Amino acid sequence: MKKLINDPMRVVEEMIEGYAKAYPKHVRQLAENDRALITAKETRDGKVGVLIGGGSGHEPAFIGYVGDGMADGVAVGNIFSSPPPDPILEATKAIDKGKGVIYIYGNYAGDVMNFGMAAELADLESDIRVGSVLVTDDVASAPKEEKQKRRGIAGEFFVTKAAGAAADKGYNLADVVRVAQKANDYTRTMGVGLTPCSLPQTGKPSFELADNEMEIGLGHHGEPGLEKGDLLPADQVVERLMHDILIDMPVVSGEKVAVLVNGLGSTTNMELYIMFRRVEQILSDKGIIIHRSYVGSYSTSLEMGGASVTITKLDEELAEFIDHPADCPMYVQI
Amino acid sequence: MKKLINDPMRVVEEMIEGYAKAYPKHVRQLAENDRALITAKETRDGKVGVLIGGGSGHEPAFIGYVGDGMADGVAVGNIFSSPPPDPILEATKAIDKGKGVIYIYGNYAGDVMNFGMAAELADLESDIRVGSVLVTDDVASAPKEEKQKRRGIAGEFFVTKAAGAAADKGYNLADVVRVAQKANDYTRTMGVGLTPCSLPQTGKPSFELADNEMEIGLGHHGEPGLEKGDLLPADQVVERLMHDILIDMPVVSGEKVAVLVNGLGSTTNMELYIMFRRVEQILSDKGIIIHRSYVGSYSTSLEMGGASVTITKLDEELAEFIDHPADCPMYVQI
Amino acid sequence: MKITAAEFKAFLKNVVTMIEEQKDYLCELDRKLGDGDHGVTMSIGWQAVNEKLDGELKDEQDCSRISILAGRTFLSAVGSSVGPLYATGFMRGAKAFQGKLELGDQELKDFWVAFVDGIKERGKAEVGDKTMIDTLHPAAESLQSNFAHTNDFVASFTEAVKAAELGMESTKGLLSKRGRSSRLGERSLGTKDPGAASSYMILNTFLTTIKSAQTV
Amino acid sequence: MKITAAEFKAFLKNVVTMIEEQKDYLCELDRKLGDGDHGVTMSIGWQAVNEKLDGELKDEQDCSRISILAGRTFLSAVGSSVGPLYATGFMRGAKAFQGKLELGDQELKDFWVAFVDGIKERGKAEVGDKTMIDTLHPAAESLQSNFAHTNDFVASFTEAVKAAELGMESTKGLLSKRGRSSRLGERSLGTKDPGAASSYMILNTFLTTIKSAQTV
Ligand SMILES: Nc1ncnc2c1ncn2[C@@H]1O[C@H](COP(=O)(O)OP(=O)(O)O)[C@@H](O)[C@H]1O
Ligand SMILES: Nc1ncnc2c1ncn2[C@@H]1O[C@H](COP(=O)(O)OP(=O)(O)O)[C@@H](O)[C@H]1O
Ligand SMILES: [Mg+2]
Ligand SMILES: [Mg+2]
Ligand SMILES: [Mg+2]
Ligand SMILES: [Mg+2]
Repeated sequence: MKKLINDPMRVVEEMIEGYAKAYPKHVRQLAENDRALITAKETRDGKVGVLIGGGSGHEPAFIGYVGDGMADGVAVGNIFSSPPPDPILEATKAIDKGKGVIYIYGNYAGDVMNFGMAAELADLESDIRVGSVLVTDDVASAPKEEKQKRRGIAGEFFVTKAAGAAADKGYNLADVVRVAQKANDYTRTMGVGLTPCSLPQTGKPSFELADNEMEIGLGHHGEPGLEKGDLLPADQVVERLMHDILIDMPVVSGEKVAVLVNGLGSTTNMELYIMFRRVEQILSDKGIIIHRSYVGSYSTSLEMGGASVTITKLDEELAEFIDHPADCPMYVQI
Repeated sequence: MKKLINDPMRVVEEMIEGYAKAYPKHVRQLAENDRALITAKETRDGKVGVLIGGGSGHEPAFIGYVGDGMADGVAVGNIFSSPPPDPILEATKAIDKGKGVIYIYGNYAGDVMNFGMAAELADLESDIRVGSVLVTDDVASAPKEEKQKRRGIAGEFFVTKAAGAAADKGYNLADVVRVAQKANDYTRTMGVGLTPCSLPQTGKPSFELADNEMEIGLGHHGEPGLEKGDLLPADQVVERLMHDILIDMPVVSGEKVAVLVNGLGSTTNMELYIMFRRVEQILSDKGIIIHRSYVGSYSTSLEMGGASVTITKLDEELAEFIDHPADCPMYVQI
Repeated sequence: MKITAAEFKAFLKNVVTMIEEQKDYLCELDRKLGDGDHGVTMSIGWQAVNEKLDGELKDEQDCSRISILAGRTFLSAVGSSVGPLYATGFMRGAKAFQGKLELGDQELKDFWVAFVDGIKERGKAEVGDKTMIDTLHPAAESLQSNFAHTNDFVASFTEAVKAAELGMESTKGLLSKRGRSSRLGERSLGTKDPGAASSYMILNTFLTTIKSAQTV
Repeated sequence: MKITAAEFKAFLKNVVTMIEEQKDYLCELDRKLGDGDHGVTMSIGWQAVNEKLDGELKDEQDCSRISILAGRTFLSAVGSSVGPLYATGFMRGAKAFQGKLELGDQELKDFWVAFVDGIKERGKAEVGDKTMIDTLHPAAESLQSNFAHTNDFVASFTEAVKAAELGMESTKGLLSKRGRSSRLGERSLGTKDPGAASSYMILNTFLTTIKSAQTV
């Protein structure tokens, strides 16, 4: 696949450099480790640090979500690979204001090990308390009885939003962790894949689907999903995704939700708006209140074609955090 | 090409409906014409109305840029087709506060005729003064001597931004027009295409390029560009685009610019950041000051692969307008 | 010859059918020169006209009103470049029918001349710009001069369609100067302009419609 | 047998070369089961190790330090799942070399047993989960039991590599339970686990390295 890059082995370095140069008022690269970026603004003393990260290739996630009201730092891995402990650790030290740091990351074997090692090192070497919340929103990635095995995908946006707002409001580490965990527990995502992406280093498509096929439950890195089938009209696809979400996490009339219709890369906003239209119909038919909606490519898989729907159930506390302002290069909310 | 849509003949209707449902606090569809959207907030009496629009398929442009500090209304055409006069006229009537309305649109035969007819009707039928600024930022679309023939592409974002800010600050129609015209005169864009898009109704690729080819100067609707050639590394592509821009509009050391690196649809943010890296190097080498940068898919051509670089030269007035806050569903700036 | 409202509507209906058949071909031409939507746009527009014909215009006997409403409907459905152009054609042409109880040779000639003049005024393109004007202008010229000699609409229009065809074919050898493909330069050579093609098809459909009406 | 620092470094260099050759194949396996990057990740990691070998480790004679630094370098370069796993392997293995002036049969056996134990502890996968443990666990078992009888490292390691190969092949018939492919269910059947493959290749490269060192 054709890409506007230079050396395929240096895409992540060049991307981070370009990003940091584009938004110098928002972020800065750490001298200690160029795979760690932190907010360029001075954060308040005593504020709990919010650290996110994971493999790259999901832009604007995760680098795009460092800023006021969201994360204070991010560790950036190779494409679709967890970052090693070093940048996580350096970012942790840089954003700790004495009240500890929360790690928010997707539940993948690699991330669990690397963030886990970094958390140990932060404690041992620098006496920094670390709390961790693993995002497990992908309904398709394990049955309900094994929810703790589920992967984290687009729903991480809402978990970061909740934690970022709580930290911004001065909550302590335990409370920020509680809020982030609740946001995760109240969040479900289901995705559909249409066309593959390719790693810059291999140029090979990550999976194969026939011209008329889609894959329900496809992972955020091209991991095979629940089932392949004929490509259906958008409304029917949305009905299937919403069905699986609402079976897994019932929401009743009068309850509030936040909605994210997320594009995986090459899917157009036009398609996402068309999908949102059906999501909204389904929710209003059930009397469920959409408190806030987000439609766009918030967390991608390189140039993959497809989309996901995320529903986060909101209690009073989460609703307040979803409404909290944010100012990141790739996401601003007033 | 696979798309998440329902009826190909109803994509625009369903998109607008979905979009309006997703952002009810920001926009509302006009009862008089469902192809016209206006800001949901009450605009100030005496404020000059800012109206944008054009064919659809460029989302988040143009519908995404209705909101505080940007446009007050938008008329949405079929895919890659100017809207007819009706929705333009209805939006004009809805946003006029007695001080006239500015139309900002790309310089395409269709848009010129349809917006022109609407402007005449607004004057004749409703006694609304209309000023028009045609965006002509695409360097590749005509030689410098025939600048008035040039097409409008991603640079329209900056023209809208300047006009939106001026209107928000209470400028009168003549001044808003002057500012928008200046922003257009100070703006240049050059694009490169890698992979085609396809209209939902035909499914056919809009152009053909070999696996190793790119097309410099490709238009925003797949119109053939200046030349086809081998796909070059991102740095060299950027050098070529910047060369053409800066030859056409010299910028000297110490001058300020705003930069937009825009993705055409399926090009990843990773690639755009890598491109921005080289843009920044070229500008700093020349001593040119980047006042603000925007990197992302601001104006697309469905799922086309490729990108463009836009440079807007900023005098004091334009710099102030670029910094002006904005609150649109698809673009927020604090 | 005489034309009835039913026949005029039959002409419009035949355009609807013809455009559905030619849609892909017109898109194909526009993909080479422009943004690839000409067939889609024509189809959307004529389908809207078709609905009007089956609805509001079902019992309408005033060809002037039929032509105006067809133009307006087309325009509202498509916008685009061809919306204002064809709409202006039908709306200007309509004037030639106004207040006429019968539409004979003279009115039909006037209709098509006004049709072409309207499009020229609206688009300001010149012959040689590689647009529908390369089809329409020679057609109108031919129609006028032949009609001046013969006063026979069908014969003159038959010649006009031939001139239109030549004009349409001539666009292959022209460099684009107007519209989306104007920056193509050399690369625009060899391909027929989509609007030149669709306008020829419309003229030709009128010819076949009135001919078959005559033989009935 | 005895092993020198030069030979240990030769082994690491051979892994570098081998991984470059197997990169595409390992990606191919991972495309079927996971995210398609296993070959890329291994290549990035081992290229970084290669740079270390040519730089900081050029004159290093302490195999313990070499192994630790190789592990750390690999980890820092890749992160990923295999970063912590292989890094832990090399860092744990290094303990078997610590304070040893000569590396003989006993130390080499201890190295590989510690290597595998480290990976098991880090990843907490079980045999049958369709991971590199399906290669590494039977290899370590075989190595330990044969070595207990013979005290001959080369002979025992030769057997261990055979056991590793069987283990690797067995992953074809397993359902994924860990890592990215754990949700594949039935569809994971028939494809070898990429980590099981790469770990087999590393063991095998060690075997060929020491064998060729012996014959020199
Ligand atoms: N100014 C003009 N005058 C006459 N015809 C024009 C003019 N501009 C464009 N056209 C015609 O319109 C055709 C393109 O129509 P279409 O593809 O439907 O619109 P768009 O260019 O907006 O996509 C061209 O082939 C050309 O014949
Ligand atoms: N917990 C684990 N224990 C042992 N091996 C594991 C574990 N998780 C993953 N692996 C191994 O890692 C391999 C995948 O490596 P790689 O593709 O480089 O990382 P990632 O899964 O992060 O993309 C799998 O094939 C498997 O053998
Ligand atoms: Mg990976
Ligand atoms: Mg068009
Ligand atoms: Mg066209
Ligand atoms: Mg992998």
